[in-house]
Parts: sequence; C-alpha cells; structure tokens
Amino acid sequence: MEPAEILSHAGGGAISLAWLMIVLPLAGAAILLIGGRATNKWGHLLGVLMSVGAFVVAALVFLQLIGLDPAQRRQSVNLYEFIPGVANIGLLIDPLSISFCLLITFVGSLIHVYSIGYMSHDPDRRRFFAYLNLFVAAMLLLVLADNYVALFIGWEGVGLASYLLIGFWQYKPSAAVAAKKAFVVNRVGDFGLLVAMFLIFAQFGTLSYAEVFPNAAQASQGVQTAIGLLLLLGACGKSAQLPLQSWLLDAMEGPTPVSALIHAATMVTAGVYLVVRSGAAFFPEGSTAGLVVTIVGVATLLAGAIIGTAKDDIKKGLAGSTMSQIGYMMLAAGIGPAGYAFAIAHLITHGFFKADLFLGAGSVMHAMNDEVDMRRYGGLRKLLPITFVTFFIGYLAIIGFPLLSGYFTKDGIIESVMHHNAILGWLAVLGAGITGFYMTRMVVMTFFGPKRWDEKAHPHESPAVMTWPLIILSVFSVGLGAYLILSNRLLVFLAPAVGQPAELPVFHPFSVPGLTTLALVAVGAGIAIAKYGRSEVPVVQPRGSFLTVFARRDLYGDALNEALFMRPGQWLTRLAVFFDNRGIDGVVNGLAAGVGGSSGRLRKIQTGYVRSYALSIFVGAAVLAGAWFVVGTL
Amino acid sequence: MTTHYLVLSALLFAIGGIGVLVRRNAIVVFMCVELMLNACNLAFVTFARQNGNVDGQVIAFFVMIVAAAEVVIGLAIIVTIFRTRRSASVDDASLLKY
Amino acid sequence: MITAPTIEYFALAPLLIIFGAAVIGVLVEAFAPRYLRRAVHVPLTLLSLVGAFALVILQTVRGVPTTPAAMGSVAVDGPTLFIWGTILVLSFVSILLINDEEQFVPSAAAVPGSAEEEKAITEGAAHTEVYPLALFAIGGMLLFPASNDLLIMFVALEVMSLPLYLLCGLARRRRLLSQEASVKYFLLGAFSSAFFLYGTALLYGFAGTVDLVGISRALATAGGTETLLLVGTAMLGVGLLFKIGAAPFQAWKPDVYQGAPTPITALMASGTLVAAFGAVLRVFWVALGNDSWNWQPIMWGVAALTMVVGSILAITQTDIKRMLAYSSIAHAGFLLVGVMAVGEKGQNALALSGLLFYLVTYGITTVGAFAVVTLVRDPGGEAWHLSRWAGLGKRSPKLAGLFAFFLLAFAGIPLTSGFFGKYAVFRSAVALGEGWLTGLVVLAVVASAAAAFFYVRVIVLMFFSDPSADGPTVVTPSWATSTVVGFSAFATVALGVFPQPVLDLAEKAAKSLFVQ
Amino acid sequence: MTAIPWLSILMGVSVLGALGVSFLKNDKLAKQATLGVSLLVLVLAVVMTVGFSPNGDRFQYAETYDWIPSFGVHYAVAVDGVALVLILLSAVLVPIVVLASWHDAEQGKRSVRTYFALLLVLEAMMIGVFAATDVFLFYVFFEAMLIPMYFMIGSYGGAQRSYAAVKFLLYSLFGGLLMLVAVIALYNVADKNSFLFPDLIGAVTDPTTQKWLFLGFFVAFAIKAPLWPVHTWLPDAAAQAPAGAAVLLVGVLDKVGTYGMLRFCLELFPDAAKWATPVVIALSVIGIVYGAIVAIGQTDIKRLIAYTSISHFGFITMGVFAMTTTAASGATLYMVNHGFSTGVLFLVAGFLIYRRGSQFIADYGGVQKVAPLLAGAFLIAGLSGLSLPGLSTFVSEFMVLLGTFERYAVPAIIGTTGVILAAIYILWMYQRTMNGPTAESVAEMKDLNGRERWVVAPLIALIVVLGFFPKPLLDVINPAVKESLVNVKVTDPAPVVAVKEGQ
Repeated sequence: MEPAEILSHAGGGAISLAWLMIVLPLAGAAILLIGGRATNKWGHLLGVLMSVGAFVVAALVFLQLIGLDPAQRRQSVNLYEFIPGVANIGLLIDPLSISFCLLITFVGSLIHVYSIGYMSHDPDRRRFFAYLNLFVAAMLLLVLADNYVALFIGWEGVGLASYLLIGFWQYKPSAAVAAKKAFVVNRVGDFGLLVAMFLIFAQFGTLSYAEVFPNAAQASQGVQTAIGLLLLLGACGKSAQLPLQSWLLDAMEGPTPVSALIHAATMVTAGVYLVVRSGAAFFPEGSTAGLVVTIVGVATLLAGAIIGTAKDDIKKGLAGSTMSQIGYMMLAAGIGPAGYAFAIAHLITHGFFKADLFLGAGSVMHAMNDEVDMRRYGGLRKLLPITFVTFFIGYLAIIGFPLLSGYFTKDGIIESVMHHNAILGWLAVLGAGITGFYMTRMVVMTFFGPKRWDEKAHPHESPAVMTWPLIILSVFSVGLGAYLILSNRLLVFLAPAVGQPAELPVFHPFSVPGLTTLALVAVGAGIAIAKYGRSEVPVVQPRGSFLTVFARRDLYGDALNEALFMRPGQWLTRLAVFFDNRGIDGVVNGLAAGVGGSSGRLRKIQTGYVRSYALSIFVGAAVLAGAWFVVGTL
Repeated sequence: MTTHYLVLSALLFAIGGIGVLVRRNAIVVFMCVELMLNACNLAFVTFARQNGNVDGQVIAFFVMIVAAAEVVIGLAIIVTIFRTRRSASVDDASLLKY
Repeated sequence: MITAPTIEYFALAPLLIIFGAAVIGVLVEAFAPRYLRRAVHVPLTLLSLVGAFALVILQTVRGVPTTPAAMGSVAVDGPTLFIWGTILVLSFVSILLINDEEQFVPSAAAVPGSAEEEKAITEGAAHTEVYPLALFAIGGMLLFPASNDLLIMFVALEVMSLPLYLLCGLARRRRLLSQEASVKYFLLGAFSSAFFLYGTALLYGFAGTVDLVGISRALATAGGTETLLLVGTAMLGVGLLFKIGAAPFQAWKPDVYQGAPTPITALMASGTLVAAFGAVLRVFWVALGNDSWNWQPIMWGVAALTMVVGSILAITQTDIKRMLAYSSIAHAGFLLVGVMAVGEKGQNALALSGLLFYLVTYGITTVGAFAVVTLVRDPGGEAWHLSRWAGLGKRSPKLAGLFAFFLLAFAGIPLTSGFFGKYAVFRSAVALGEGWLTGLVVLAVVASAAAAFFYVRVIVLMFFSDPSADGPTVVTPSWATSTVVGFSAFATVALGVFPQPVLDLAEKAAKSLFVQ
Repeated sequence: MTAIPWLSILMGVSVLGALGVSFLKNDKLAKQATLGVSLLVLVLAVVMTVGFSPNGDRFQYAETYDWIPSFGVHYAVAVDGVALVLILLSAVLVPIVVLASWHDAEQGKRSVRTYFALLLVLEAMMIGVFAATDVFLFYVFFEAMLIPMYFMIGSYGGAQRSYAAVKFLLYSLFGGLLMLVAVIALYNVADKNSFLFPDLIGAVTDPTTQKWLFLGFFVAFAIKAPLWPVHTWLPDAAAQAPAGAAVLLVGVLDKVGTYGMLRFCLELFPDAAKWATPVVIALSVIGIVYGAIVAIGQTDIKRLIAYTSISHFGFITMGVFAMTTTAASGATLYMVNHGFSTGVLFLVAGFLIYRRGSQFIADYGGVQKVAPLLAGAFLIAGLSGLSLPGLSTFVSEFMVLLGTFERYAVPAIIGTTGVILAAIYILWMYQRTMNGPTAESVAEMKDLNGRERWVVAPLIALIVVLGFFPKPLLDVINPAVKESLVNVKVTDPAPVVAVKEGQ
C-alpha cells in the first residue's frame, strides 16, 4: 500500500496549534539565554516546564490524529512563507512525525527532570537547560517539517545543540575538540543532504514533501539513486553510521543526560527518520539506494558491537552499542515498507531502554564522582539498588531477553531482513550475539564481583529526581515492544505515512532465526560472565590481543580519518597559505618592487652632466629624423 | 648650385652640435651653439636664394639679433658660475642629477 | 613699392601691454631709487597682467577675430585667447609668489658665501629686476602660442626663455644648485633652439615660406615625402618637445625645476608648459595638419616614452621639487595623447577643448603645490628633502591637507580638477576610435596608476608617519602666498565638482579651431 | 513617486554632518554628533524604505539633473530593490560602527573628530555609489570613496597600516583606471551623449566591443570584490584597518564590486557576460575553496576573517553569474547578510583584540570562562559565518547554491564543500580562542560592557530575525533582480520533472 496523500490542514483542533510544540521549548531556550544569570534560580524548572508543555501538545495532536480516518492522517500545516519561490515553513502532522514527537518530548521531559539532579552542582545549569530546550525545539522542527528546507533547519539546529552540549564543559580541551569534531563530521553529512536538496529542486522545482514524493517516480532511475545516496550520506553523518561514525564515541565528553537524550534516544536516530521519511520516494523496495542503506546498516551494527566489546569506559561502551542498534534500524529501513515499522519500533523502544541505560550509567558516575572506567567499579548492586534494577531491566531489554521490548523489535527486524536477504539477516543475528556479550560484560563489571574502586569514593544512591525517570523508563523498556509489535499496532498506525508491505508480517516466537538469536545472545552472555564474572578483572587495562586493541581503537576509524583527511588537509592548508603569501601576493609585491627597482636604476641615466643631456637631445633628434624618414617614405 | 652651401651649413651645424657634445669649457660649448645658429643663417640665406624671395635673408638678421641677446645672457650666466666655482668646465656643474 | 603693413593693435593689445610694462620696469630699475623700486614694480606688474587679462576678456566678448593679425604672423584666435587668459592668470598667481624677497638672491654677482654677499644681505639688497624679467618671459609666453609663422615663434621662444635662464639662477638658498640649473637650462635651451631654427630653415627651404599656413599649403601640393620636410619637421619637433619636456628631451626639467627659485619653477611649470603646448598644437595642427599620419606614430612613441619615464623616475625621488618636475614630465606625456587625437573638425575641437581644459587644471594645481613648497622651511631654506616632510600632517594639518589635495588632483582622483582634465583628454583620444590611440590611453592610465604611487607616498609621509623632533617649520604665509594657495585650492575643488563653466569656455574657444 | 529627494537628503545629511563634526573642538561631542547624524540617516533610510513599493517602477526616488553636459554626465540617483537594501545595509552599519569605534581613534593620538568625519563622508559616498544611476557618477563615487577609507586605514590602523593603505589604494586605483577607459569607450560606443544607465542598456551591440568593455568593468569590480586571484590586498587592509573601518571595508565597500557586476557587467554587456561566465564561475569556485583553506591556516584573527570573506565573495560572484533568479537574489541577499555577519564578527574580534592587544589566535584561550557574553557573541557571529540555518547567512548561501545548481551543477557541488571548510575555520578559531583552560594572559579580561552590548545586540538580532523571516528583504530584491535578468535576456531553467500542482 502506498503512503496516503498529504492534505493541507483545514484548521481547527490541536493540529493547528502543533507549532506550539516547537515554540514552547524555543521560547524556553531564548528566555534562559537572554535572561542570563537573572534566571539562574528557576531556569531549570522553566526548562522542564517547556519540555513537558511540548509533550502535552504532542499528546493532544496525537489524540486528534488517531481520531481521524487513516486516509486523513497526513496533514500539513503551512506556517509562513520562508524563501519565496523556494520553500515555506510548514509542519507535516502524520503518524510518523507524531510518533517521534511523542518519543522526543516524553523521553526529553524525563531527561530534563533527571538533569535537575544530575547538574545540581554545576554553576551553569541554567545554560544547560537552555541548550536542552533548544535541542528539543530543533529536533521537533526536524521531524515535523513538511519540506526538506525546514527539516534541514532542524537538522542543523540539533547539530548546534549537540555541539554546544558536547562542549558544555568547554574548559576541558577534550570536550572542546570532541564538540568541534562532531560538528564538522556532521557537516560532511550535511554536504550530502544539501546537494540532495539541490538535485531535488533542480528536478522537481520544489522541496516540499507533498510535491516531491508523489512525483519522485517520474525522475530518472539514476537521479533517484543519486538523491537516495546523497540523503544517506546525510543520514550517516547524523546517525553515526559508517563511514561517518567516528564522532559519536568522542561525543561522550558531554554530560551524561546529553548522551542519553541526544546521542542515544533521539538525535542520532534522525538519520533513520530521514531514510524512512523519504523511503517511499527515494529508497523504494529493491532499489540500489536501499541496498546501500542495508549494507551500511549491517556494517555499522557489527562495527558498533565490536567496539562495544572492548571499551572500559561505560559511556563509550554504550555509545558503541548505540551505533550498533541504529545500525539495526538502518538495516530495517533499507529494505522498504516491510522494515519501516520495525525500524521505527526499535527506534522507539531503543529510545527508552538506551536512555534508561545511559541515565543509569549517569547515576553510577554520579555515585562514583564521575569515574567512568568500569574497571574501577564492581559490586555496586548493593549500594545502588534502584539504579541496578533499572539498569538491569534496560540490559535485558537491549539484549532482547524474551518478552522485553528489545526482544520484539530486534527480532522483528531480523525476521523481516531474513525474508529480504538472508546474508544480511544472519549478520544481524551475529550482531545480536555480540550485543549479548558486551552488555553482559558491562553489567557484570559494574554491578557484580568485588569492589574495585579506591577508598575516596563513597557510592550512594541518587536522589529521587534522578531515580524516578529511571524507573519510568525501565517500565516502558519492559512493555513497549510487545505493545507496538503484537498485532502490528505500530505498522498499521504508520501505514498512512510510510506505506505497508503487501502481506502483514505475523509474529511467531519460535522461528529459526529467533531461536538462533537467543542462543547466540546466551552464548555471548555466558562468555562475558565466564571472562569477567568468574575471574578477577584487572584494574589497569591489559594490553589485550590484537583484536581487543582493534576494537578499543574504534576499528582504527580515527587513525584512518587522520591519515586520509587530517594530515593531508594540514599539508594542503600550509601549502595554500604559503602559496598565497609567496605566490600570489609575491607576484603583486614583486611587481611593485620591480617598478621601484627599475626607477632606481633608470634615474641613473640622469647623470647631471649637461653634455650627456645634450647628447640625449642630439641622439633623440637623429632618431626622430630617422623615424620621420621611415614613416614618411613608407 | 646652392647645394654646396646647404651641405656646408649642414656640416657647420653638425660640427657645432658635436662641439657641444665634446667640449667641456662652457664658453666653447656656447660658441658651438652660436656656430649652429650661424649654420642656420647660412641655410636661410641659401634657401632665400633658391626660393627667390628675401624672407630668408631677413630672418638671418633676426637670428643674429637673437643670437646677440643670447650671448649677453649666456656670458652673464657663465661668468657668474665661473666666479663661484673658479672653473668654466660644464662637467663640474653636476650637483643636480638622478 | 612697399605698402605699409597693417597691425591690428587691438588684437595685439595684451602683448603690447605686457611688453610695455616690462620696458617700463626696466626704466624703473634704471631711474627709481632702490627703496622705491619694489613698491613700484609689484603694482605695475600685477596691474599690467590684470589689464592684459581684461583685454583678453574684452576681445572674447567682442568676438574672436577670424584672420591672423599683423600680416598673418600673429594669430589671435579662440585658442590663443583662451591660452592667453590661462597664462595671464597663472602668471598673476606666480608673480604673487615671486613677490617674496626671501626667495631671491640679494646680489647675484656676489660669490656664494663671500663677504660681499653678507654685505648685500645686511644691506637688504634685492634684485628687483625679477619683475621686468618675469614680464618679458610672460610676454614671450603669450607670443609663443600665438605666433603664426616660425620666425615669430622662434623670437617668442627666445623672448620667453632668455629671462627664465636668468631667473633660474637667482635662488637665495642653495645658490650653487641654482646657478647650475641656470647654466644647464641656458646651454640646453640654446642648443635646442638651434635645432628649432635649423628645422625652420629646412621648412623654409621646403615651402619657401615660414608661414604656418603657407607650409600646410605647400604640404597639400607637394605631399609629405620631401627630405627637407621630414628632417625639418623632426628638427622643429626637437625644439618644441624640448620645451614641453617630452622624453628624450626631458633631461633638463628635473635639474632646472629643482635648482630654480620655487616661484620661478611655478611660473615655468605652469605658464611655460601652457605656452609650449599652445605652440606645439599650432605647429603640428596648422602647419603639419595635412601630414598627421606621418607624425602621429612618432608622437605616439614620444608620448609613451614620456609618460613612462616621468612616472617611473618620479617614484624614487627624494627632493620634492624634483619629484614634481618628473610629475610634470608625466603630465606632458598625458597631454601629448590629446595632441594626437586629430581627425575631422569636430574631433579636433573635442581634443583641443580637452587639452585646453587639462592645461588650466594642471597649471593651477601646480602653482598651488609649489606655493605650499615655499612655505615648508628649514633653517637653511625650504625643506626640500621628502623625509623632512614626515608627520607634517600632525604639525600643520591644514597645509598638509591642502598639499595632499593637490597631490590627489595630480593623481587624477575624482572630485578634483585633475580627474576631469585627464578625462577630457583621454575621452577625446578614445573618441577618435583608433585602436592604436586607445591602446595609448590604456598605457596612460596604467602609467598614472604607477604615478599615483609617488603622490600617495608623500601623503603617507605627511600623515601616516610620525614627525621628527626637529621637523621643518611652516612659516605663516604672506597674504600673497596664502592667496595663491587659497585660489589654487578653490579652483581645484571647483573644477573638480563643477567643471562645466570652464569646459564651456574651452569648447567655445576650441570650436573655431586655429585660424588658417 | 514622492517628490522628496530622499537620496540627496540622505547624502546631504551625512556630508553636512561630516563638516559639522570636523569643526567640533570637543572629541566626545564629535562622537556623539556623529552617532546622532548616522542615526538620523538610518531613520531617514528606513522611512524611505517603507515608502518603497517593490512592485512599482524599477527605479524609484529618482532625481536627475545635468551635471556636466559636455560629458553627458548627470547627477542621477535612484534606487531599485538591490540598491535599496545595500543602502539600508550601509545606513545600519555606520551607527553601529561609530558606537564600536568609540575608542579606536584615540590609540594613535590622532585627531578623533577627523576619524568620525571621515566615517560620515564615507557613508555619504556609500549611499551615493549604490544610488547612482549615471555610470559616470557611479565611477566618481567608486573612486572617490577610496580616499576616506585610505586615510582611515592609513592613519588609524595597526602597525603595518601605511603598507596596507597604499596597497589597498593602488590596487583599487589600478582597477578603477582601467574601468575609466571602459567608461569612456562605453560613452563613445553607445553614442547617446548620456551616461544615464537606462540609456546605456543594450546600447553596445558589437560582441567584440562588449567583451573589451566588460573586461574593463569586470577587472575593477573583481579587484574590489575581491575575486581570486586579485584578493591579496584585502587581508592586509582588513587586518590593519581599525575594526570599524574593516567592517565598512569588507561589509560595504567590497559589495560595490559584486553590486557592480550585477548591475553593470551583466546588464550593460549581457553577451560578454555570458561569454565570460565559465571563467568567472571557475574563479568564484576557486575563491570559495581557496579562501576557506587559507583561512584555516591563518594565525591572525582579522586576517582569518578577511579570508573567510574572500570565500564568501566567491559565493556571491558565483550567484551573480549563475544568472538564475534564485541565485542572483541569493547573491544580493548574501551581500546584505554578509555585511551584517562579517560586521559583527569583525567588531567582536575587535573588542577581543582591544582587550588583549594582540591579533594572534595563539595569544588567547579559554576566554569563554572569563567573558561568556563576549564568547557567546563571537560564537553566534562565527556561526553566521559558517551560515548555520536559522541565521540569515544560511538563506542566502542556500539560495546561491540552489540557484547555481540549476544551471551549473558541478561548480555548485564543489562550492558546497565550502560549507564543511567553513565549519572547520570558524569552530577551530573559536576553540583556540574561547575554549580550553583559560590562558593567564586573558584571565583578567572584562566581559562586554554596555556600549559593546549595544553594538552587538542589534546585529545579532538582525541576523537571527532575517534568518527566519528573509521574506521582507527578498520581496524587495526579487523584482529588481528579475528585471536585471530580463535585460540580460536569460530565463531560469525549468525543472526536469513537471510537478502536478496541488499534490
């Protein structure tokens, strides 16, 4: 079934107020930034309020939407003319965007609340909340936009927020560098997105979904593929997919709530959103672009998982896992309508359990005064019961423990991919196994075994303002998957937005891949327990085998970038500067110097001897006469 | 048969000119200039003869007057600079240059 | 039997007034007591100039004569009257500068640094002869461009030059240089006039007459290939180009301008240049008008060489007057571009008016610039070395500002008279629509870009570099000098913003072209 | 059409203001007077803009008087949308610059009032150069405005000021004089006995002539803009000029070049322009990438900003010569936005340098800690420099690239890499100056004071507002640009796929 037609909203109801979703947090950010120190006292509260307000609006819109007949569920609200003849600012309210809105605003609000506690000691907490609000606004604009330009504004907006938040502790050089890296790498992706937009505009003379999507098929095959691949480049940048993955791990320099919200739950999934949103148009089932998407997805999910296995920094471990999970979503999104629902479902559940895990990790760090090295944890389950329980639920969810969220969504992905392309499917299964390993390793190293931290640390459970969000998130991590997948709830709901496969998938728990997955996960977990639970974990990192180092070094991704881009770039820069000063400017100054020099030399002919002057006159006269002769007799 | 006179005047003019170039003594240089003027006079008179009108001869008189005036001025100047420098060599007066 | 020649006294009146005043001046020298002379000379000179100017105006109002005066030997036509007016104005302001005994040697005969010089100074002696001499020179300048046959032109040339030879040697300070300048100017001037004369002789031989119109008639019949004609014009050209300081005959200009007393330099740089260009135009357009395709290529080379030499050599000059001399060489080059822009009648009128306008603007600005030079002094006279001008902009901003303004006018920056001057000439050249001339214009603008450098260099010195502790003092200008500076500045601005009135005059003057 | 001679009034006020200021003895008074005058001009300009009807005649507020009949020169001023927004740009920037350079002139113990008088003279000329509809008058302003800027750089600039000033003047003068020949030739070839721009449109038909004249104009504008490879005067001038002058130099004066290309090169010599387009586009693209790369390698903040501008001018020229409505409008909008964004960048950098007394990036570090507002302003300025969506510069850059891509895909794509490079040079500079541990040399640094906030705030506000609502400007610009392109006889390429409306 093709996606439904995009209608322009007739007005009325919450939908016509949807812009509030964006404006509320934006206003929050503006007030907090312009208000300055004056708002320090209540700034964080305002931040939370705005985020919650956005959630309320989202919920109302959602309710109005499901009230409508499925064919009516794609409505665009035109706000104002942005660039005459090129683009307006308008919102597209449809099942896809609203699902994102709910996820963003709900998880976002929770993380806002959590941050009140987490950032309580930070003098710049107000600024932190301002940035968080800014992020929420931008992210909502991204998903709500009804055209690529508006989407791009949100797209870069979240990039900015991410830059600001990664670099929030800018006095740490590592943070500043990481922030810059994230932005620049994202810009590489944006380059693709921009060119994609140019191509779309040149092709269709418009950038609004409503006019592009229905006509996409009329464009030539090559053009469609080109657009698809360019969009994918953008997606890779935002979602830390190969080859633009390198920034995500460094991004963990930011405060943990940021990692939870931006670099796990929402922003990094924007790439998936982009692919799914343009899917019907530019990544149709069986298209080249789609194939590339799936390949990228698989590669990334494996890479992320492998990286995850070797990290001792708990956040980096989770970051690797995020890469890997998004890999799953990409993989699913790449195979067309059959996969969209699962991709989104996994995206949503992942939003919850990964946020849960990150916040849990944050809570642990909070307890261990910002120690991130898992080798210095151990045996924390007694001291941080709530954190432990919630974290453990998140853990079960992500490894796909039966009946928890991850189980349904990831399994759904694997199943659908299997039908599409067995090899990819089995690789996905392998990834699941590795997931089992590194997540178990993380839990074991953190919460079990003997304590390995030094005496200065006095682990303590976090305050309620931090634990409650954990609890709520963990609750969703348990049930959400089942709710979305069983009886294809999400699939049917999304159908008007992304279309749906000819025959609906049916969920059968005991399929071969499903069981294999479980088995592999169990094996992975077993190995982890055997390796880290039974035997002593050294506090200092051992050299490790070649493979371990390979994983630890992020598969040499940075080394590669350095060798391929940064070094040559630096040389090129030096060369260019030299060329500019010596080459171009050299010519200019040389010319001036030449004139001056010749003047210095020529003036010597003015010897001061009257007879030489007379000579010049005499010769001059002779030359003149000669010339006259020549010319005259010609 | 006026050609010879013209050649002569040309020769005189050239001699005068070369004299200006080669002699150092201001007076001599100046006399060379006078020589050039007189070469002109010769040319004028000759041409007057050739063209059969008296203009040239009249002009010659004018030129003599002018030359005379020039002598007055010139000697005055040369004498002053001689008094100052105790030398009439034009090569000594080469402070102004470049 | 001989019929008495007819003389149009009214047409020649300006000349007669000037020469008459000059003669009277000589008599004053002879009979008036020393203490009175100055008091007589100054008003006499100025009044004669004013009177002559008034007569010029009167004639223009009365209607320009269409036939040459004095049996066809003096052409008082539109261009002549315009040039006369210009020269008279320029001379007037120059005389105001000359009216400053600080500039002139008390006793030219006294050996520099000798006891008798001391004596002369203490006695307060002064050479008041400068006034009649200047008047004779001015008279020559008036006659030079008006003369309609080569003999008169030769005489005028000498009348103009001989007094200047003397005046150059009368500088009070740096007398050695002054005398050297005088000697060089004299020898070279005489040398070049010899060439002029020989050229005249040959042309006489060719045409049987020295009358410009007669020569052009002879050309029309004989065609342009006669040896006599070719060599003759070359020789003639040498004499004329020498006077305007065109390369390769420019060598005298820097030395003389540098050595001469600054007021005299001003007179030469403005008046002589105007007169010389008037003469050049007359010879090349009237006498050789039918031969233009012959001399244009040569003139092209001369012009190109002149502007390049002038602009390039000026860059490294360190003496302010010498630098201005080279600048005047460069400007001569630019003017020559206009001389070549001859074609049909309208085109000639365009070119002529452009040249006339350029001459006015350049002359006025030059006098102003030299006037400023006279004001910036060291204990030992004028602060001639450029380095001494450093930081003048801070010590006396007004004067420096004015000088900077004059320099910008030389450089031809818009909203100064210099810009429109250049524009008027280049425009006529391009209007000819000949590639070779347009190319020369391009060369000219490139040269003036290079020339801009040394004007700007002075501005940098004055404004952007800090003054030295013992910087030069700026004397409070006499009423005369300040009048000159003020007038020049005003004119430079006025012609830079509202050139139209003067352009109208120039066009009216040029419309009739030179009388044939 | 109102009978009020708005444009003359604008110029007159500035000039009279300049005269008045130059006679004031008291420096403080002079500053205040200058501020007052410039604000008055701004108000008048705004009123004028309000009265402008975008879809009325192309040229409005026209005044035409004979100036020099013998040369066919008129004092003719009028504005179309393009000129209007650029005049507005100048009118907005000048008061801000005045406020920003409150203490700049004092460093050199030089006459303060002269500096501010020069500012006002410059403002008059900036208005005039954009308003002139007589080619000759344009040329006069084009050349004359060098002089005040020359003095501002030369007597109030940094250590190398006289070198920079002379280089600036001679470089521009050289181009200008070549243009003079072209101007003269244009007059003769057109043979209309008039320099009025409307008379001259389409007057030159012979292709060869067109090419030569085009070159004459283009070289001058390329130097002014500046376009690679005749750009090297800009870094010196901008780095040596006092911050305020640098703003006007890069923000407005250089726009005269790109404006001239759009107004004169394209409309007077359409065929030649098309003939030259490939080369110009190539140069622009080189400029974009080259300028960005060289900017990355700079160690001096102001030089870095100057090079970023060279990159940006590449975008503008590319937009102008792409000759599509979107690109040309984008380029025009770019001129305005770039004026604001580079303006605030230079000014904030100026504040920074004024505090620390060094232009070198290496002398800074961790400023954000001690002066968060300064850092914040610097960051926003920088972000507008890398044309972040939501800031005005994005709109223009996007339009330029979008419009260029329609006709010249490959150059547009190469140009788009500038987006990445921009992120590098801006953020790296920001990181090195503002982030990291606070260098002790800046530990005592004061944050923005009241005056400085008033300098920065309006510009940032403009940048943000125009970032979300560019429509008002574009509504003024678009009709004018369309008219120009009509004179150039080009039509936008149609989209490949015919989109069924209402879908």
